Amino acid sequence: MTNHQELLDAQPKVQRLRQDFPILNRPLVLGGKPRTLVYFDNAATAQKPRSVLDAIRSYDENANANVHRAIHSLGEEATRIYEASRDRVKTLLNASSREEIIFTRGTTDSINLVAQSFAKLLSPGDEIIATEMEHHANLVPWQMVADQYGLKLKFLPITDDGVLRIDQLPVLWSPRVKLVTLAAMSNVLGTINPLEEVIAFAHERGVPVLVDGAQSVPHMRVDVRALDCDFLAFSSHKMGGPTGFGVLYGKKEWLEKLPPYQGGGDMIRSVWLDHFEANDLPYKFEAGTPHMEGAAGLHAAIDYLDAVGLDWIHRYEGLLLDYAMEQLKGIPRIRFFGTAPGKGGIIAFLLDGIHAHDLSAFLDSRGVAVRAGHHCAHPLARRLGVVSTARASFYFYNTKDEVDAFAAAVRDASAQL
Amino acid sequence: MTNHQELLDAQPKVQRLRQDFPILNRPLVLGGKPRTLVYFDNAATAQKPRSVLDAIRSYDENANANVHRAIHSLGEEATRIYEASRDRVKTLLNASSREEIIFTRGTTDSINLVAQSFAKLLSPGDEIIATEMEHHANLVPWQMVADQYGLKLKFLPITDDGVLRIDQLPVLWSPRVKLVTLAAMSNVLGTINPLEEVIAFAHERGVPVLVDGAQSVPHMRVDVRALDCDFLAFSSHKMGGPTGFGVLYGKKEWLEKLPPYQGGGDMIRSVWLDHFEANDLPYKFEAGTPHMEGAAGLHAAIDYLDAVGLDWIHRYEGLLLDYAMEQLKGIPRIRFFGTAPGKGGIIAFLLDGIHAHDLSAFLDSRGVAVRAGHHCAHPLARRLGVVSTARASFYFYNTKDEVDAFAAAVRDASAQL
Amino acid sequence: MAFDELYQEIIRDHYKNPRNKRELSHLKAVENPSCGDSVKVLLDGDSQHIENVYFDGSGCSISMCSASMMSELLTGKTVPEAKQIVSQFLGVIRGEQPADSLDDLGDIAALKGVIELPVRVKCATLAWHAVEQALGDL
Amino acid sequence: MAFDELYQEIIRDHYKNPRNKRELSHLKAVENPSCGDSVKVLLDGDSQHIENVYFDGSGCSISMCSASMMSELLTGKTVPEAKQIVSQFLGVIRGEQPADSLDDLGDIAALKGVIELPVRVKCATLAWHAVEQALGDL
Ligand SMILES: Cc1ncc(COP(=O)(O)O)c(C=O)c1O
Ligand SMILES: Cc1ncc(COP(=O)(O)O)c(C=O)c1O
Repeated sequence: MTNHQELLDAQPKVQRLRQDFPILNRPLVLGGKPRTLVYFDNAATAQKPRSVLDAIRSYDENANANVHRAIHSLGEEATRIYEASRDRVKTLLNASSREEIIFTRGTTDSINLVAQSFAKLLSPGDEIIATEMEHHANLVPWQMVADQYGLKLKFLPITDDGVLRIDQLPVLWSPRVKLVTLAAMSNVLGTINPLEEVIAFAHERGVPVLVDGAQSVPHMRVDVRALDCDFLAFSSHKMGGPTGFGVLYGKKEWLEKLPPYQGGGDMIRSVWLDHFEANDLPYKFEAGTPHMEGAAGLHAAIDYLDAVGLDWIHRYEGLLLDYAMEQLKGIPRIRFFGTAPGKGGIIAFLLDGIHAHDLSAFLDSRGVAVRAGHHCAHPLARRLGVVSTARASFYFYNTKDEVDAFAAAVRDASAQL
Repeated sequence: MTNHQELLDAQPKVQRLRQDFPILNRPLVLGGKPRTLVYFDNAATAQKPRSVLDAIRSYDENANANVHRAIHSLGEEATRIYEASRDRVKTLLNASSREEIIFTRGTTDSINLVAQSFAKLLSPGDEIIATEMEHHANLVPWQMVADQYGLKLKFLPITDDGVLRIDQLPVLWSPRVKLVTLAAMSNVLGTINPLEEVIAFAHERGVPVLVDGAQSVPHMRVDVRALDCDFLAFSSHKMGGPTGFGVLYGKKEWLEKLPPYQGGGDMIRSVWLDHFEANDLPYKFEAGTPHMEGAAGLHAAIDYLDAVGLDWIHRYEGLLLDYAMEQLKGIPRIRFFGTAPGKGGIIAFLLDGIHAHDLSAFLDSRGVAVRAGHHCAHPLARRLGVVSTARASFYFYNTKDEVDAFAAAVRDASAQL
Repeated sequence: MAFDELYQEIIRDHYKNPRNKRELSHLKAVENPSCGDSVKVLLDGDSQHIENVYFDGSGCSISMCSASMMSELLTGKTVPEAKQIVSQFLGVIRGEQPADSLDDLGDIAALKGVIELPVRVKCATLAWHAVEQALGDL
Repeated sequence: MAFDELYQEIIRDHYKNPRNKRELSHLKAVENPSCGDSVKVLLDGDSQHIENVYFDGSGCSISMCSASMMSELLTGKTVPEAKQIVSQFLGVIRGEQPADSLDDLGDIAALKGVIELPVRVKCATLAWHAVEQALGDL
C-alpha cells in the first residue's frame, strides 16, 4: 500500500516528463475512434525527448561536417560535439578514460566487434560461456565465431521462474573457458542477473566478462568500475537517443589486446598499399565516417536521463511493474514468463489458447502497443515451452493510468477472444 | 564561353536550391567579422536539405518503433517507412529487386561486409585487384582479409595525371584473381574510372567487380543494371542523407552465395543454442535494430536529388569545376593533383612551400571550408609525392560567387603566406 | 485499424475450424523468423494435378486461416493453375497487384486487410511460401 | 577565429627558423594519422639530465613550431622537470588544465589558441608525443 502511494505520488512528475515526448502526445485514430497511445514496447525501442530531436537538428543545421580531419570551423565544431559525447558516456559509466568508449552501430554491432576480434586471440577447443536467456545479439555472433574458429559454447541454464542458475557456473567451468558473456537484464523475463558474482568468479580465474547492457543502461545506474566488467555493450535507441548508434565500453588493457574489427578511414595511423598500422584507442575500432547525429543525440539523451535520475527511473519502473502485476494477476487464462525477484519493468505473458499475435493485435486496436513473438530470444522461448509470448515493457514516462488501460484491454481480450 | 554562359544561367536555380539548406544560410563570425560560409568539403560529407531534417523529425515524432517484429500500429508504420526507403533505393539504382538492397552503416561498413564474407569463399593464394587511388575504406578491409586468409592484393597503377592505367589490367591478371574492386570516382583526384571496361574485362573471365560508389552515387545517375557491377557501396551522408547509414547493392546471386556478416536479431530465420539458420535476403545481412531515422532521411534525400536531377547535378558540377580551374590556374606557386579528362568536381591542390594545413586554416579564416590531409588515401598521396594536399570539392548547391571567393582567398594565401 | 476489420468472422471461423489440417510430422516446416510460427504443406496428386492439399502448423489467426483457406482454394487445381493463384495472392499481399483481384478467389479475399500491415504480411504469406516450395518440389 | 590569432608572429618565426632541427633519419617517426605529418625527437644527455633536444620532421606551422619551441624549452632540464612540462603542456592543450598555466613556459604559450580546435590539437601535440616516448625510452 505504501508502494501504491509512492506510485500515485510520482504521477505528477511523470505527467510533466511526458510533455517532453512529442510522440506520446500524438493523436491516434484506430478503427475510426480517437485513442491515446499507450506505448509499452520500450524494451524494443524507446521514444525520444524533444531535447534529443533538437540536438540532432541543431547539429545538422549548424555544425555538420566530417570529424577528425577538417581544418575548418565546421569540422572543428563537429569534432568537438562528437568527442564531447564520448566524454559524456565516459562520465555516465564512470569509465577510467575516454579511450575506453567506442562508438558503434548499437549493441549488436558492439558484440559482433568483440566476438570477431576476441576470437582471433583464441585456439580451437577454447570455450565461451553464455546463458539460456540471451538475446540473439549475444548468441549468434558467438555461434558464428565458434563455427569459424572451432570454439565451444556452453550455456548457464535458468530456473522455470527465469532465474539464472549461477550455481551451475562451477559445474560448467573448465580451464578452457576464455570468456563469459551475459545480459545484465533479460529482454523477455526482466530478470536482473547477479553480474557481480559472475564477474568475481570469472576474474578469480583470470577470465574476462562481457555484459550485454542493452536493457540495463537505459533503466538503472551502471558503473563499470564498481561492476568491474571487461566489456559493456548498449544501444542509444533504447535510452531515448537516435537509432543506428551505440557504445562498446572495454577496459583499456583488453581493447589494446584486441585486433581491429573493421578497416577504413580514422582507424588507421598510416597506410601503405600492402599494410596498415592501427590508430590509437578509441579510433582503432571506429572505421569510416561516424554517425555524428547519433553522438549528438545520445549526449542529449544521457543529459535527459541524468536529469530525470537513473536511480529514480529504476525505482519508479519497479513500482509500475508491481502495480501492473497486481492488476493482471486475476485475469482468467493469464500466464506469466519470468517472475524473478527484483526484476525489471518487463512482463512477458500469454492468455492460454490465444496466440500472442492475436492478443497484441487486439491490444493494438485499443491503442496499447505491446510486442508479440520470441523477442529475438528463440532458444529462451523454447526453454519456456512456447513459440511466442506477448511482452509489455515500461519506461519512466509510462503512467499508472496506462497500466490500467492495458490491464482492462487484456481483461477484455480474455473475455472476447 | 558558352559553358560560362550556362554556368551563369544556372545561378538562379542554385540560389533557389540553397534556400532548402539551413546550414548554408547560417551566420558565421570569424575573427570578429561576419562571413558567409563557403562549404567546399562536400566529398567528406554533404549538407542536408530541410526535407531530410523534417523526415527524420517526423519519423521520431510520429512513427518511431522497432521494425519487422511489432504487431502494433507504430511498428507497422516504422516498418513501412523503413521498407519504402529500400524500394526508393532500388528505383534510384534501377536494381532488379529489393532483396539486392542491404542497409549498412555506410560505405566503409558495406565494403567490410563484402570483404569479410567474400574472403570466406576464397583459398590461400587467391588474388584481389584494387587500384592505387583507393580510399582507405576500399583498401584496409582487403588488407585485413588478405592477412587473415592468405590472399594476395594487386594494384592497378595510375598515371601522373591521375588516370587509371587500365592497360595494366591484362598484365596484372591471373587465373587466381577472384575479385576486382575500385572506386567509381576518386575522392582526391576526381578521376572517374572506366567502370564499364573493367567490368567487361573481369566478367569475360567470370570474376565479379565491386564498385566503391561513395563519390559517384551522390553526383551522377548510377544504373547498376546498365553498369552490370556485382556490388556497389555508398554512404547516405555524402548525398544529403543522415550519417551512420549507407547501402550495399549486391547482385542476388552473389548475396545468396555470401555467408552472413554480423549475427543478431532480424538476420535469422531460426535460432537454437548451438546453431542458427540465416534469414532471406536482404535481412540476412541486417543484424540488429536498424538505423530507422537513417532510412527515413535517405529516402527524403533521394527524392530531393531526383527532383533536382542527377544528370543536371553532374553537368553543373562539371561547369563549376571548369570555371574554378580557370580562376585558379594563374595563381603563383599553385600545383594541381589529378587532371584526368572529364573528372568530377574535386580539386586537390597545393601552393608550393605552404603546408596544406596552413593553407586550409587561412582559407577557413575567410569562411572557405576545404579539407587538408591525405584524404584517407595515404598510398595515393605517396604516389603523388606529397604528404598532404588541400582539396576543394563541390556539390550542386555551390555557386559561381563561392568559387570566386575561394579563388580570391587562394590568391591572397599565395601572396601573404 | 479496428480489430474486427482485420479479424473478420470468416477468419475466426477458419482459425477455429481449420480445413485440411492434419499432422505432418515428417515434413520440414517453413518458419516466420520474427515469431517462430511455422507451417508445413503436403500436396497430394501428380505432377500435373493437385488432388488434396493438407497443412500442419502453429500460429496466429492470420497465418492459420490463411493456410486453411489456401488448402481449400488449391484443392482440385492443376499445377499451373495453382502456381498462378499463389503468385497472384503473393503479389496482392505484397501490394504489387490490385487488391480487387482477390475478389473472385473466395474466402481468401478476407485477408485483404493485411496489405497495409507489413508485419502481418509475413503471417498471411507463411502458408503460401510453404506451398510455393511444395509446388517447386513436384 | 582570425588567421592571425592562431598564426601569431612567434609561431611563424619558429616555422621559418626552426631551432634544434637536424636530420634524424635513423629514428622512427611519430605520425599524425589524419594528415601523415611526422616528427622525430632525439634526446641527448643521460638518464637524469637532458643536454640537448633535436627534432626532425615535416608538417604544418603548428606542428613544426610546437616541435621547435618544445626543443628550446626542454634543453637543459632534468628528466623529472621535462616530464612535468610535457604533462603540463598536454594537459592544457587537451583542455584538462587551465590555459594560463602555460604563461611561464615562454614562447609555447603562443599555442594556447589551438585549445579550442580539436583537429589542430593533434598538430600541436605531435612533437610532444614524440618526446614523451623518447623520455619513456631513457
Ligand atoms: C571514395 C570513397 N570511398 C569510401 C569512403 C568512406 O565512406 P564512409 O566514411 O561514409 O564510410 C569515402 C568517403 O570518406 C570515399 O570518398
Ligand atoms: C538484451 C538485449 N541485447 C541486445 C539487443 C540488441 O540491440 P540492438 O538491436 O539495438 O543492436 C537487445 C534489443 O533488441 C536486447 O534487449
